[in-house]
Amino acid sequence: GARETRAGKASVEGVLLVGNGAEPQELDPHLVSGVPEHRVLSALFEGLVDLDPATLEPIPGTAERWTVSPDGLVYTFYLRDGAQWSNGDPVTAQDFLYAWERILTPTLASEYASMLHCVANARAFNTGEIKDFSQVGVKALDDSTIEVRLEQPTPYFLSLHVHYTWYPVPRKVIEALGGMTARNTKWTQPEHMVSNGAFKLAQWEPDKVIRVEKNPHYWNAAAVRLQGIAFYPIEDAMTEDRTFRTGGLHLTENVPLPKIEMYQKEQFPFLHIDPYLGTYYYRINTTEPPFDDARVRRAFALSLDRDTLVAQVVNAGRQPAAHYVPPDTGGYTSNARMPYDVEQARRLLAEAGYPGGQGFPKVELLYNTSDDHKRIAEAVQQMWNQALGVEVQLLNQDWKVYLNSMNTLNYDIARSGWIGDYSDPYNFLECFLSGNGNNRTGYASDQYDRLVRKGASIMYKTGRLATYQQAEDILLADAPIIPVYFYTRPYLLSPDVKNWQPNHLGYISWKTLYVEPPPEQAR
Amino acid sequence: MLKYIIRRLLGFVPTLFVIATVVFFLIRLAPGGPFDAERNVSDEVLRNLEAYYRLDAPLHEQYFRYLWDVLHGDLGPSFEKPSRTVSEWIAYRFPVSLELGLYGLAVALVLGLCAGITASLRPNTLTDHVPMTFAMAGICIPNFVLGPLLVLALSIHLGWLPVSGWEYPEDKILPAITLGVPYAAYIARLSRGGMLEVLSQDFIRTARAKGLSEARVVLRHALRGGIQPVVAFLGPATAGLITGSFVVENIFQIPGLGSEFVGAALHRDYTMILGTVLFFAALILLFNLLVDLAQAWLDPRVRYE
Amino acid sequence: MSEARGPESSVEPIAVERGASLWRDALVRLRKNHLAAAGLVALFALLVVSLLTPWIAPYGYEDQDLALGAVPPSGAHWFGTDLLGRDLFTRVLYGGRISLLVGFAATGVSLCVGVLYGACAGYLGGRTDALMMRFVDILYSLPFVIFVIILTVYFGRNIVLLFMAIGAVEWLTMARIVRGQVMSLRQKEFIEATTVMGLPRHRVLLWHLIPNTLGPIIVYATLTVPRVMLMEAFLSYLGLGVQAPMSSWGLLINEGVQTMENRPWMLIFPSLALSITLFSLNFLGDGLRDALDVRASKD
Amino acid sequence: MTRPLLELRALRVHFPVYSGLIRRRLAGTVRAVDGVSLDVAPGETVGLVGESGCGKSTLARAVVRLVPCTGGTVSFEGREISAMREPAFRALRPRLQLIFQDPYASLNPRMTVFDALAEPLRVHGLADGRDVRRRVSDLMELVGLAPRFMRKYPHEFSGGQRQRIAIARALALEPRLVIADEPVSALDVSVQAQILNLIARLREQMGLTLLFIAHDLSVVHYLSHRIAVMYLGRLVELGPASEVFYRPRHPYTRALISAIPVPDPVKEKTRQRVALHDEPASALNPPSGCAFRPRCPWAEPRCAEIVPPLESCGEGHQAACIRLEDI
Amino acid sequence: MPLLDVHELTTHFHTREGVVRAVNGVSFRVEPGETIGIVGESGSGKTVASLSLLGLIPSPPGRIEKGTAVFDGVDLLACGAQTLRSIRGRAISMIFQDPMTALNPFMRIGDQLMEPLRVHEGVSRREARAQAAEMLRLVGIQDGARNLDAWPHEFSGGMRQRVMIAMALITRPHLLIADEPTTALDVTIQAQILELLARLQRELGMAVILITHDLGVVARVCRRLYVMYAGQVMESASTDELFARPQHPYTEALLQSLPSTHVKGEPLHTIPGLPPDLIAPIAGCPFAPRCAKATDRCGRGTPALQEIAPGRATACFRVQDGEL
Ligand SMILES: Nc1ncnc2c1ncn2[C@@H]1O[C@H](COP(=O)(O)OP(=O)(O)OP(=O)(O)O)[C@@H](O)[C@H]1O
Ligand SMILES: Nc1ncnc2c1ncn2[C@@H]1O[C@H](COP(=O)(O)OP(=O)(O)OP(=O)(O)O)[C@@H](O)[C@H]1O
Ligand SMILES: [Mg+2]
Ligand SMILES: [Mg+2]
Repeated sequence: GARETRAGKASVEGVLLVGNGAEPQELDPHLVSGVPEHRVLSALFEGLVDLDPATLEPIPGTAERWTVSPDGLVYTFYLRDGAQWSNGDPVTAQDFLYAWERILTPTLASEYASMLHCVANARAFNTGEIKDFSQVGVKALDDSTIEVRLEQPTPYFLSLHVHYTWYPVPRKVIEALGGMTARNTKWTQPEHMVSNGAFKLAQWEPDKVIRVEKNPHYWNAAAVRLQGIAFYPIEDAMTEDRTFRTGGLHLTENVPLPKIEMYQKEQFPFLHIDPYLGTYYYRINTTEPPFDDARVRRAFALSLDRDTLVAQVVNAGRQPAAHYVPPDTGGYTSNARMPYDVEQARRLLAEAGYPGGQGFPKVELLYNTSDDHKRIAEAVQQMWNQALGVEVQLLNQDWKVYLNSMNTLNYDIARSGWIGDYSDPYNFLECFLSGNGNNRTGYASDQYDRLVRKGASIMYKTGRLATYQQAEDILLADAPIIPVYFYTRPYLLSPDVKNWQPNHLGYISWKTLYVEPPPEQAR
Repeated sequence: MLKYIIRRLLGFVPTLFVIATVVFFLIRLAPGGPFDAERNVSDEVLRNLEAYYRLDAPLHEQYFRYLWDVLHGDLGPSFEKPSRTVSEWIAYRFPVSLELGLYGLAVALVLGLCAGITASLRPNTLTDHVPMTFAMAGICIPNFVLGPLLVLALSIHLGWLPVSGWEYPEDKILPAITLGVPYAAYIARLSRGGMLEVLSQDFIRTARAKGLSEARVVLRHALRGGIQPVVAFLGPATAGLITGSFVVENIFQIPGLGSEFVGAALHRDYTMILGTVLFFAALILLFNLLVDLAQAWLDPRVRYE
Repeated sequence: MSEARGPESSVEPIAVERGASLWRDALVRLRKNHLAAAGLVALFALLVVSLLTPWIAPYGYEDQDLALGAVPPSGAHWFGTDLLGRDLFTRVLYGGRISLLVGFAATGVSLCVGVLYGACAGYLGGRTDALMMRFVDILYSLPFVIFVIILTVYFGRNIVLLFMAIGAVEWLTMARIVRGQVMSLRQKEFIEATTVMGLPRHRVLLWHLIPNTLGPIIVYATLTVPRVMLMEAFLSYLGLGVQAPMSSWGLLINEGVQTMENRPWMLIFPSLALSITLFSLNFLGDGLRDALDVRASKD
Repeated sequence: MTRPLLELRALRVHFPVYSGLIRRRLAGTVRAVDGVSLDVAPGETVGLVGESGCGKSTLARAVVRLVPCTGGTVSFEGREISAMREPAFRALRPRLQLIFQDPYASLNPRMTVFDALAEPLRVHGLADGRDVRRRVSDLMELVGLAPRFMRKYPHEFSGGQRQRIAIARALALEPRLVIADEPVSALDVSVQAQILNLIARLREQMGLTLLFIAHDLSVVHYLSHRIAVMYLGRLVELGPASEVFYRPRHPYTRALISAIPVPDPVKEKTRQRVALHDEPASALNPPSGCAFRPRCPWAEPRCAEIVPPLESCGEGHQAACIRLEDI
Repeated sequence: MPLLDVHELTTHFHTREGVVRAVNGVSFRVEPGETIGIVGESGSGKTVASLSLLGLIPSPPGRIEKGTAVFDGVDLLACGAQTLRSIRGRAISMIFQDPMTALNPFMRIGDQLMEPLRVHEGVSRREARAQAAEMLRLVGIQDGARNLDAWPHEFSGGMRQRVMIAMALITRPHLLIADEPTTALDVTIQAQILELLARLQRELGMAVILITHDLGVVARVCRRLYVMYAGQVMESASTDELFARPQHPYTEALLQSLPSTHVKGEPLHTIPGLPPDLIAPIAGCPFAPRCAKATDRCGRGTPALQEIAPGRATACFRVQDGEL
């Protein structure tokens, strides 16, 4: 005799109610950079290749099949016949080329265009070094065949296609509403938006709801069982949690930390915690003394009691991170470890000239405003103080100031994190190449750079991963970062949702999901 | 009076100009630009973005261009959320905030005035202490606590009202209460004080001597003088109420303008900051003008010529 | 003829201090108001406790016991502990120092500036008033968040800055309220009488206008204190205000809200502390208001 | 003759009256004071009487610059004060005091009598320290208030007591000119007698000059050297006190004198009064010509045409009526 | 049967300095249609006594300690608030002494005037307005329509006082308590007002309690007089009697103080000394310290008001004993 909830009603109608975190900045795949956008866009669009949500293996998407050249540099995609836009127009090779040209065009200034830089000459075109798009390694062999030439072998190339940067965009609509490089256009409004995915945009009321409904023109529409999805942009995790509990949602984006613990204790059946491809770590500014000394950095890294920290402060099923790249990233798990070893840490600090922390300058630990970051930092502060005898001060800054501090290397130690875009160690290791924009530590190691670059160019998995192992060894030894824990993805899921297949990318295959009201509610 | 109003309205222009100028330069002092992101944006992209939004021009040129655009009614594009222009965003969100704000205002006025007036009638008795205790509780419990508490009690345990959203009429009850109660508490306290002041005046004795009922004495004779502090408070309060509250919008997931104020500032969305600030400023000016008029209307001795 | 009750004899010497009988009388009356006296005592106690916190707090405010975690109130931890196993009683004590300091100092700033400014504007009237009020409007409109961020970045973090930031916005409404009151007072004959007596304007302002607007001023000031305390939590969010692991009531309440379902004590105790302060303040404020309202005095 | 202490020349004070709240329209002008010229010599007491609402208080307030003059000039001690700037004028203020018509409204409700009286003394440096207290109690006794009331607030006094406080406050500054707006009308006769004696004494001792507004003509007559009679913003008669009192010339003055109630029930019942038409005037729509015309038993058509000027009708005696000869 | 019979009315203010005995056992009677006068020292409790009747004493600190005031069979001092409200403004109206502060500054003259009519008699707005304008005309304020829309601060003192009078009279009460109704009026208007009161008395049988300092007015309109001093009635007599043969030394002194009885220039006769302190307990005759004829005895007991001749009472030992 449960009350009829909104989710209950939606289950009957075959509509999924999803909490989606922040409000998407945009629904233009080329102008966005966040996760909430990804969820909506992955319902609306479909790339050439899709991923099996369970195994994360590439499966055919808009492309029916593809071939790879033996050197792993040339991919040829064959679009399927029935692929259509939501207005009934066929999806052609030109649509893809148009989309890729658009995202790489410098004047559009797409912030995420670098996802395409694995394509030959894409980077050069994107930075304006070459002006002619035909020099970029993509071409339409005919209306339904696309050839992509890569800069170097990229084993994870196929898995990139589930990322929105690779989606096709409706050329005609965009051209009609401002042209290829106009940023502020109306083409993503429901009345104009045309998409090629399993769903089409029905309603977009910012900060209220985004509704998508089943796209009858989708090539596999028959297999799509959801009638629609409503994405609720509920930024506040507490609110989202409460909404779920009163039957307002089928799926939440997050679970507030204090709640996780409570639910775990209660064995709340709807709580799910999946591994997630991401690492929470502290960056160290390696350009200023005393942290220009690797021994000091290592001392800090070694004296962090991750197990206690994770167990007592962050829990939520998270894994203490004794290394940087999350376990099982594209089949890679680091062998190197950053142990908890106070003895050695003290020794290292003494070697560096600060026995027992004496003479060690005050250190500022920077974090951006968040209760979780604060709590972790408070615990860490205490640990370092007790283990090394150094005085650590906490400093929180608003997000943009914090970013600015990191970019200008105006900090000592700062909390940070990285969420993988695709399941390959390169995506993580790349960050600390010298001069990389995401490095932000001033760390520069020729050897590391060489190893990472070399690994990226090796086609064969074993060789590549072995090279990455060496690189991560160096990274951990030099310790420009201190890994803290590996993220998990906690969420609440209604039992009405069927065919749910979790994965560590957080990739949700909307087209295979369906909702079903509990038996007593189904009429 | 009409002349006075017109003069005041004309006075908005220089005031808004000053505000626009101050804010334009002020926001650029804040570190971090609109396009700084967790994932580093390459220098080339950044250059292109700045070129696209004309941020590469010298500052004074940007400033004059901005003013020029504003004079033409164009508040510019939003950097952060490019799907709409700043004006469109305001047009989208303001009606929501206005609606919520008006409900909140109604809650605040009804609860606040009732409590304040009741309390003032018998100072230092139970009829004073009870409403005032509630008022003080309303102040002690900030809305980021009140909101969740109300939700817990009314939505989760009793299941009467929805937890969040802004779609159905019942969605609007809790936010209105959460928004209104702290203001109600203020109004209660201020009106109690004001009423006490007036109730000790001689003309109240005259009113009583006419044999008027206590209600009439209070409502017709004392109220006008007694709510003067409330009215002065209401100007900025109303402007604040109808332009939304970050906290309440966040708790109840309401697409109002309040989160835009904070969000734009945190995202360094320059045009959005300027747009919302100018909009807010215009409202403040308007409501303060209304308050001044109301004060003149309430107290005939305060005249504007 | 009886001399006993001659008029001269009944003029007993009354100690008359300089001016301000109003305040002295108010004090006498205040002492007789039990609620107000209780409020005063409570505030005083809070003050003393705040001053002595480092000596009376059972633990250090940053002392963690990660293994212990958050436990409900017990003999060892009267208010329980927080998520990091820190003693909440201690933290409430230390938080009180910050909150009280911020609350009263910022209210003080807003009182001084707002009352004087509003009274001046209302009293001088005309063009001066219009200009002064436009300035207030401008300040009202400035984006507070940006303002605070800039303050933190360019002037570092210190408590003085915090007062400035809060005081800078809090006096505005006060000024408007006082101005409104003064504008209607200005027309009264007893203010005209001061003109006729040739009293200097500042004296009229300080001794005639402001004492007659004290009612709303006191009420609004007592309301400002808790508001400022909570605002401090928001400023800490932006990086101004106190830095962890130090805390304040506002921050503690904020933390408490997040876990209020399974760890209610983390919300209750800091809220209680804030409420006690506010109630005492309001009782005191009400008492003071009543004491200053010479007409409605009850003795 | 010495220079007058106070000179009013064609003083005019008009109040615009509006109607409507938003679209305010000028509904008319109240000519509260409409061209009054009057000299007050040092040491002289001039009594100002007139119908209620005829502009006496407004005139008084205009002299001390509480309302701006619409026209004409006011000079005090030979200086034109109506054109002075406020800071310059402030130095003169203590010498030019006004006792307000309503004592209660003119006292700060939150100031004790002591504070109210001590304040002007301190501000103008007339006393300090222990002296203040002595001066204040002297002042209070001067006006017949027991000094033990010092610590009381205005609302704790009766109407007459408040009036005395107001008087004491004005006298505290030892002014040269006091404009007293009905200072004794709220007092019982014995206190009134005290106050009148007091004023008379102060006049002697301090050379006080007085512009005395009152309704009680016997009081005015008793105290004043000259009497000025106002009607609807204008002077209608001006002359030596006894002249005006015993030989009034203007019809309004005659009516006024004849209407004085006599504190003798026997006489009171048998008195003859000048019967006025029941047609009080409105300052907003003054009648054409002589303002008193509608009520005047001697009015004739000619009166509607010209505004009669003040004309001499005896030694220092002037009246504004075109039928002075006839009646 | 008298319309109002006040017996031993005692009102005290409990202030921080002590108990102010503002009214101390005052008794008087008003017959229907009659005008009585209350005169006396300023501060002698006239206003407080009349306010006490209508329950308008500010309380705290004021408190009616004892006494009865029977109006039309109802004890005003003991009846409930509801009854009192139905009497106030309809059966008994009051004109307050301080017209400046007694009018509501936030309400238009007209609205204040019409209010008793609208509340007590449910008269329509139009009708009430017409009556209000008429009433204003009766008290000598022309231009009714405009003046009804005026604000109190736009009126002169006398005009406000007349508004107060109009407001009190508009419901045609049975009893009017007029506390210094004409102090701010010039004598021609005063005459007109007194005429108006007299007419209403004739037409409606209204009784009036006239509190005033103006002995001329008293002489003209009052049948009987009560003379108050220090919260007590010192003497009561018919007006003619009192003026002709004042018995109580205070009354005598009062009459001597009139300016009209003096030659211009000679100092007015005054009563020496200061009014008594109402806080200190009064042991003897309150007037004794200032009385030229006081003896030792006057300081010992408080003389009660005693009838010494028909319709004539006084509270002086020496008069009662026939010494004076
Ligand atoms: N609220 C009060 N608190 C204390 N004492 C008061 C209060 N009101 C009046 N009194 C005192 O009561 C006494 C009588 O006052 P009341 O106003 O009745 O005098 P009155 O006879 O009307 O005098 P007047 O003719 O001057 O108006 C005065 O001494 C006065 O000081
Ligand atoms: N602020 C004002 N606005 C409009 N009219 C005013 C104002 N002040 C006074 N008046 C008008 O001016 C006229 C003269 O008023 P004033 O107070 O000078 O009269 P008065 O002679 O003192 O009368 P009274 O003897 O009754 O006190 C009146 O008709 C009054 O209505
Ligand atoms: Mg006057
Ligand atoms: Mg009186």
